[in-house]
Amino acid sequence: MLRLPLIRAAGLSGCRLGATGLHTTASKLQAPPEQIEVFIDDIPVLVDPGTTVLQAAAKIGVEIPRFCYHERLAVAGNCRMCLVEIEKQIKPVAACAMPVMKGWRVKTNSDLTRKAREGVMEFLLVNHPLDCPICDQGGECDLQDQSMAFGNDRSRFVDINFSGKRAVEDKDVGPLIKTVMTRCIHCTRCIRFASEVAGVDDLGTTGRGSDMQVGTYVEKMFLSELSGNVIDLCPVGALTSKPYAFVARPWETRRTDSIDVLDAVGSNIVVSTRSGEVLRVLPRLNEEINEEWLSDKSRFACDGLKRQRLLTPMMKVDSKLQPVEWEDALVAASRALQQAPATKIAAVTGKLADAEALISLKDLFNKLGSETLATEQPFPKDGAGIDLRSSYIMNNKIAGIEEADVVVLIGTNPRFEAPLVNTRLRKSYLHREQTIALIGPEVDLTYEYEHLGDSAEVISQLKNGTHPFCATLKNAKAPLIILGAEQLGRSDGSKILAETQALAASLGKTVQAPENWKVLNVLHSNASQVAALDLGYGSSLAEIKAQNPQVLFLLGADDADIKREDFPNTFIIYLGSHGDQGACIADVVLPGAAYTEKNASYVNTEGRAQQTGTAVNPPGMARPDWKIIRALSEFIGVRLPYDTIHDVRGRLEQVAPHLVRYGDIEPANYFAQALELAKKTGSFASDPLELKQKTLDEFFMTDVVSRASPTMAKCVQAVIKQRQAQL
Amino acid sequence: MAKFFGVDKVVRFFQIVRDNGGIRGSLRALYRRDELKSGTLIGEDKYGNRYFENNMHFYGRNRWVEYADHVGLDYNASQVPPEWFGWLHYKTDLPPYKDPSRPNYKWMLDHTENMTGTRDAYMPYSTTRPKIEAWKPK
Amino acid sequence: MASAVRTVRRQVRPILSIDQPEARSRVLNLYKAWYRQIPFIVQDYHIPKSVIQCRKKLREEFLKNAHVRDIRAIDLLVIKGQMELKETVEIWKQKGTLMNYFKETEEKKPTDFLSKFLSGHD
Amino acid sequence: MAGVLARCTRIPRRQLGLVGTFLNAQQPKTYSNAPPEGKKVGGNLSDEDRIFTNLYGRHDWRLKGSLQRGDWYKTKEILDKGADWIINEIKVSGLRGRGGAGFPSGMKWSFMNKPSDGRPKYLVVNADEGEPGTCKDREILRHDPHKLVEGCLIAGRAMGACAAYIYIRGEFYNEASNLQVAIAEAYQAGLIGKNSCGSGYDFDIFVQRGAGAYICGEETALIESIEGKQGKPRLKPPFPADVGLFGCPTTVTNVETVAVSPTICRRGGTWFASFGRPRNSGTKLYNISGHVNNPCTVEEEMSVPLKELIEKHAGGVIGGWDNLLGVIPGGSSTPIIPKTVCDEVLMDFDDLVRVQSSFGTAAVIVMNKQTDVIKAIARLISFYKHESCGQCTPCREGINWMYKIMWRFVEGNAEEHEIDMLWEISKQIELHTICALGDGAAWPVQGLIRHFRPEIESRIQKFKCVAAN
Repeated sequence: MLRLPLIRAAGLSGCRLGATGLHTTASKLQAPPEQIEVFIDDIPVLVDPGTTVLQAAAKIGVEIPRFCYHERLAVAGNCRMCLVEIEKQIKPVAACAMPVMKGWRVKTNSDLTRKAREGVMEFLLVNHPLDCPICDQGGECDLQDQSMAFGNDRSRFVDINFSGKRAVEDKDVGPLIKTVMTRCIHCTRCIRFASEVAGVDDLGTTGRGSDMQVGTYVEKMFLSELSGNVIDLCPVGALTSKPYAFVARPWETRRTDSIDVLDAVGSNIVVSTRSGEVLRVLPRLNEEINEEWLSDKSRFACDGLKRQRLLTPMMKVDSKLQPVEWEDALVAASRALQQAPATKIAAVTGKLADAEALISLKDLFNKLGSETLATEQPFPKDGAGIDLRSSYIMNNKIAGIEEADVVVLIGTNPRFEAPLVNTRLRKSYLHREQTIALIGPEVDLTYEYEHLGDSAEVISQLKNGTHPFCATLKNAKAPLIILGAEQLGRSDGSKILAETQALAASLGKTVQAPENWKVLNVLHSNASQVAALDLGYGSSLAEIKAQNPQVLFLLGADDADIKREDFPNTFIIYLGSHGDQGACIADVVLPGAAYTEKNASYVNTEGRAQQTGTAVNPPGMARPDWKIIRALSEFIGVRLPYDTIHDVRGRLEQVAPHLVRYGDIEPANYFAQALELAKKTGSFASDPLELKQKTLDEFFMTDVVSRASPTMAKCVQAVIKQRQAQL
Repeated sequence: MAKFFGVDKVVRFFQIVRDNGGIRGSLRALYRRDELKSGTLIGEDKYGNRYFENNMHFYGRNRWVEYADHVGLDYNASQVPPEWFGWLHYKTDLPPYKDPSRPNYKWMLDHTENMTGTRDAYMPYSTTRPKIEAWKPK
Repeated sequence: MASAVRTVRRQVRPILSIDQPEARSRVLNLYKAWYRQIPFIVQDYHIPKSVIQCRKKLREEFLKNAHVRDIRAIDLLVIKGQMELKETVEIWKQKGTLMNYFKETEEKKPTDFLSKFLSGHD
Repeated sequence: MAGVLARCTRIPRRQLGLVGTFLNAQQPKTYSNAPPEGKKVGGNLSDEDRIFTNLYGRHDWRLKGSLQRGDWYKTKEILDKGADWIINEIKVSGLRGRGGAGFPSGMKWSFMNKPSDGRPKYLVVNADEGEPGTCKDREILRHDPHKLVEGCLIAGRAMGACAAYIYIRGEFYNEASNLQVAIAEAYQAGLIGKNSCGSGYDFDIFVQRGAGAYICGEETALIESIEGKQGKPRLKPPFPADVGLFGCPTTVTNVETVAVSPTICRRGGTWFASFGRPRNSGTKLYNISGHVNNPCTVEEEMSVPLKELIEKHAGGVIGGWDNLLGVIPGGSSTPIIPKTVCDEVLMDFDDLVRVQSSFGTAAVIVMNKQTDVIKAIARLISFYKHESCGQCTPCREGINWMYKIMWRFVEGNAEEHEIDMLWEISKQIELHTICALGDGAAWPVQGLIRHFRPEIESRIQKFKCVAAN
């Protein structure tokens, strides 16, 4: 419903509606139309036809106040705060919705404009409670700010003495969002976000006139992987964060720019802290990655940073882990590593490991003579293996997804593995008629897709042209294949990769329009994976098991399903931030820092290196991971040659220079070579493609931080409860 | 006459010595309490403290307590239970057992002396949750 | 020439001593005063050090500044030493302060990686 | 609701955005700056000039009866003359939209008559007649549905529409079923559907019943409602002529406008233009209600004097003309006019604008001196408060506030300066909303304050006296 009229309108009646929905890429495809000149406060400005008054004003830095308008959502035009006067017109126009006409003289600060704003402000405050002192939005509230800037300084609302203000019952929309619906000013941003971006049509308005309410109509929780964004969107305190309720005021907190590592997207975040405690995580604008959204896990799992933490080194004494001093733990670990022969030591790295720790561990193991370093999620070794970067990153970039016209998802559920990649897909689906097909289990994505089957065989059929969907693919101008990294861990992983590479190569021939278009993209779900592969973590867990190591070093490896039974006589060293699977089976536990506690580099699924910031210090006796490995090396007697983070980065630069070019992507373009090297033989396994995260409750708990988070636990409960209620 | 020559003081001294159990008893009492007094036994509480009154002494010294024998030299003022405290400090002239108006409820706690300085001393502890909760290995 | 001398004199106005011998005698006087007072100090403060140990420390403290040649600097050190002596003899100090002469109270910050790591300093 | 659109005529053409540019180009030729020449006053419409010959339902409303009355006569020939001829005829007739805004219909239809871009075009007929006081479309729907059906076909042909949607008010159950029967008859007779009237033109008519929301009479809200969404007005631009029903070019017209078009085509535009003053030509259905002896709906010439209309057709005001207090001339959303104005005002678009009111849907609500006019207006505000869609702020919050103040005025429990405040609040609502409902709610209040301010003041004084004693 959302898709049809918009498309028609955007596609066929010029860019009037289209301009509202897409702005990053829409202009690229259309020929640049002639610009028209308008005057904002007598300053001439040249804009494309179809530009709204508000956008034109923003071009010269004139900010028009708004509540309902949001540049990433459809225009609603219902708050009327953006009314501006146009010369020679009696009626003020809504700047957010009105496209400019040639020669218009817009007055953003005339008497009429100011009067209109003041009137709207007054009307909004008539039924808005004046409970700012107990409102969580206080200090970051659009209504407060704009009331100060544009409102009247006294109230005429004498009816407060007669009938009072409207009161609205609060809604229970789940464990993440706290509602105080009396404060709602009905801007419908949340509704538009839910239906357009999140793809969950749960929110809407009920009632008319002054009885209008925003809600779900039936008692229902607003459960989505992106629901937290409505908190940021809400211009008032109607929707606030439930875990953050009454915790802090914005001016008390310290903000640190950082990177999210709970999925492989690498969303940019701001970590709010106060007195050594992470209070909340907010998204930070980055057009190329997360725009301004953030997934719920990344946003709300931050309370997991305060639970289940490893605060002291621990050692197994009398088959029980006991807190010990650093020296004791390091001595024990080093003794074990010294005594074991080089062929009998192995390391596994988890999904939250940073590049500095990865390089330190690799250097340490190499110095000890071992090369058995594995990632949790295996990557096939056959063919080009990890040598060619193009076979394991999202070559076409996240923003590039928007330009594709046909997308084939292979064995992935982007909605939960990378919610912010999924928003791109949904965006293009809505606004650019993107066709999406899926191979793998049938999951609930936020758009319609063609399900091609759940067997890996389909890839070959597509390649050979025997599948009905090939007709669509053949006509595609900008086809895209997104391969879930999870499938590469299957026994036929190398076959899947090789076939996908072949399919991508055959499709690549048909691509004409976009330059540097890359068909093959791999979507990772582990934040450390690309960095680890870049640094040469080429082994796999199966190999390690076969090797039967004497010492096993786990660098935060909690999700690989490593069991004590598999390593009965192995000395296990665990280095990580949380007590989880890994720490349970360890002989020595070394407490590391979580991602908010260290300045560390991560590489996202596009191959883009970014760094986290130290928002708080590591708690207790915990230390940044690379330092622990560096100290351990000294105890072993093979001192690693770096003392500071800069030294480590210098070493990173030697190994892989792109890892320290923060924010940039180093393109990889060895598809042909990868295809050549790929093993042509082998066959697909008979079992269908399977996914770890298929439903929302599986999404909420995927790593140590989110597993330790009480909020995430509540979310899982809520999803299960809702599901049972619907059955 | 005897008073004039101070003989009564001598008599009283011997009386006091006798009341305190002879020379040996008096020396022990003197060692323990640094004074030697005798008076009427007004009562004894359940902890073994005995309360005396001798109005020959001036107001303020005419009521006193002899702490229970088992505490030895470790006596202190907080060993006096509140009901006797009142009598000892002239808040009332009625000893507890003669005072019908004293509250006596089931829920009232037994008197404990001040434990400061001992192992049982009250130590305040933080009731706030730690900011960071540590993992406890199973 | 005379004017030059005058300017020099204006620049380095003496604090106490005019020339090297005078400064030296002041230092020796201070040393002697301390030396004589040490038995009483040891007794008054009840410090766990013998008179001999204290005299050794005294000598050590004086020799710490043996390299100072500037008269004004010597004078200032002498003044400070006298103040110290006065305070000590009058028992304006406490025992612990006096014992500071025998022990450094502040710990050196670690400099190498491993000790920094173990002590938790960055 | 559509009556509220009256304001469209009062704002500059440029305001209409895209449409405005067309208007500017064509306006001078048609009527804009022409001084009213010709007739100075209308009235005394003769029976042979009546278009709605079964207004009172005395005859058969079905196909057979309507054929006898001349409907569907040579419709094929009209269709065969083509879209341009029809539009020209309508332009010549000077027909202005009967829904209240009074936009020239010929021009509106001609916006649609442009080369197709592949999208189908739709005609939407606004039969959501919910304005208090207005009951003209109802008579057409139940007593002359074939006029409407035929009108749809002709208007649709003029615009090149492939189908017409008739959005009929939910409360009009019988009207909807009569209309449905008429459409079924027309289909069976081959008058509409594939190859309508044998002209080779395919045309379908669908009836969509509303659910009783006044706001769904606003054209974009109506479109939303037909699409199955909440009936909330859309932002303009894009106008429905560009992006309307299901994203396709759409024209929304009133029932009466559509229903008169076949007769205009048959009898000629000049015939229609001969009625009424220039720029206000034609005949019109007037609804007279309130304190009159004989409330009625009547077809009469445009520009008929209000007094004549009331005296002749409605049997006069109860208690005589001198007992008249005021008249709301065009449905509830138009400002009230006092008796002095009523004495000589003509019932047409221009003359009512002259007296700071509006022609609206020509639903005349008469109030005699026994009326509590403050309470009457407060009741109207209650209606608007209830019917506000709640989408945009000034309307949602403002009307609710006005409602609270108005009902205190009814008691007199207010201060005199609040009258000015109410005036300002109504001004803050007016022109600041997405659709015209806000204006429609502001105008009655403005009319009340403009003409009956002493009444409110004395009420307040009286209340204070009572309170003081």
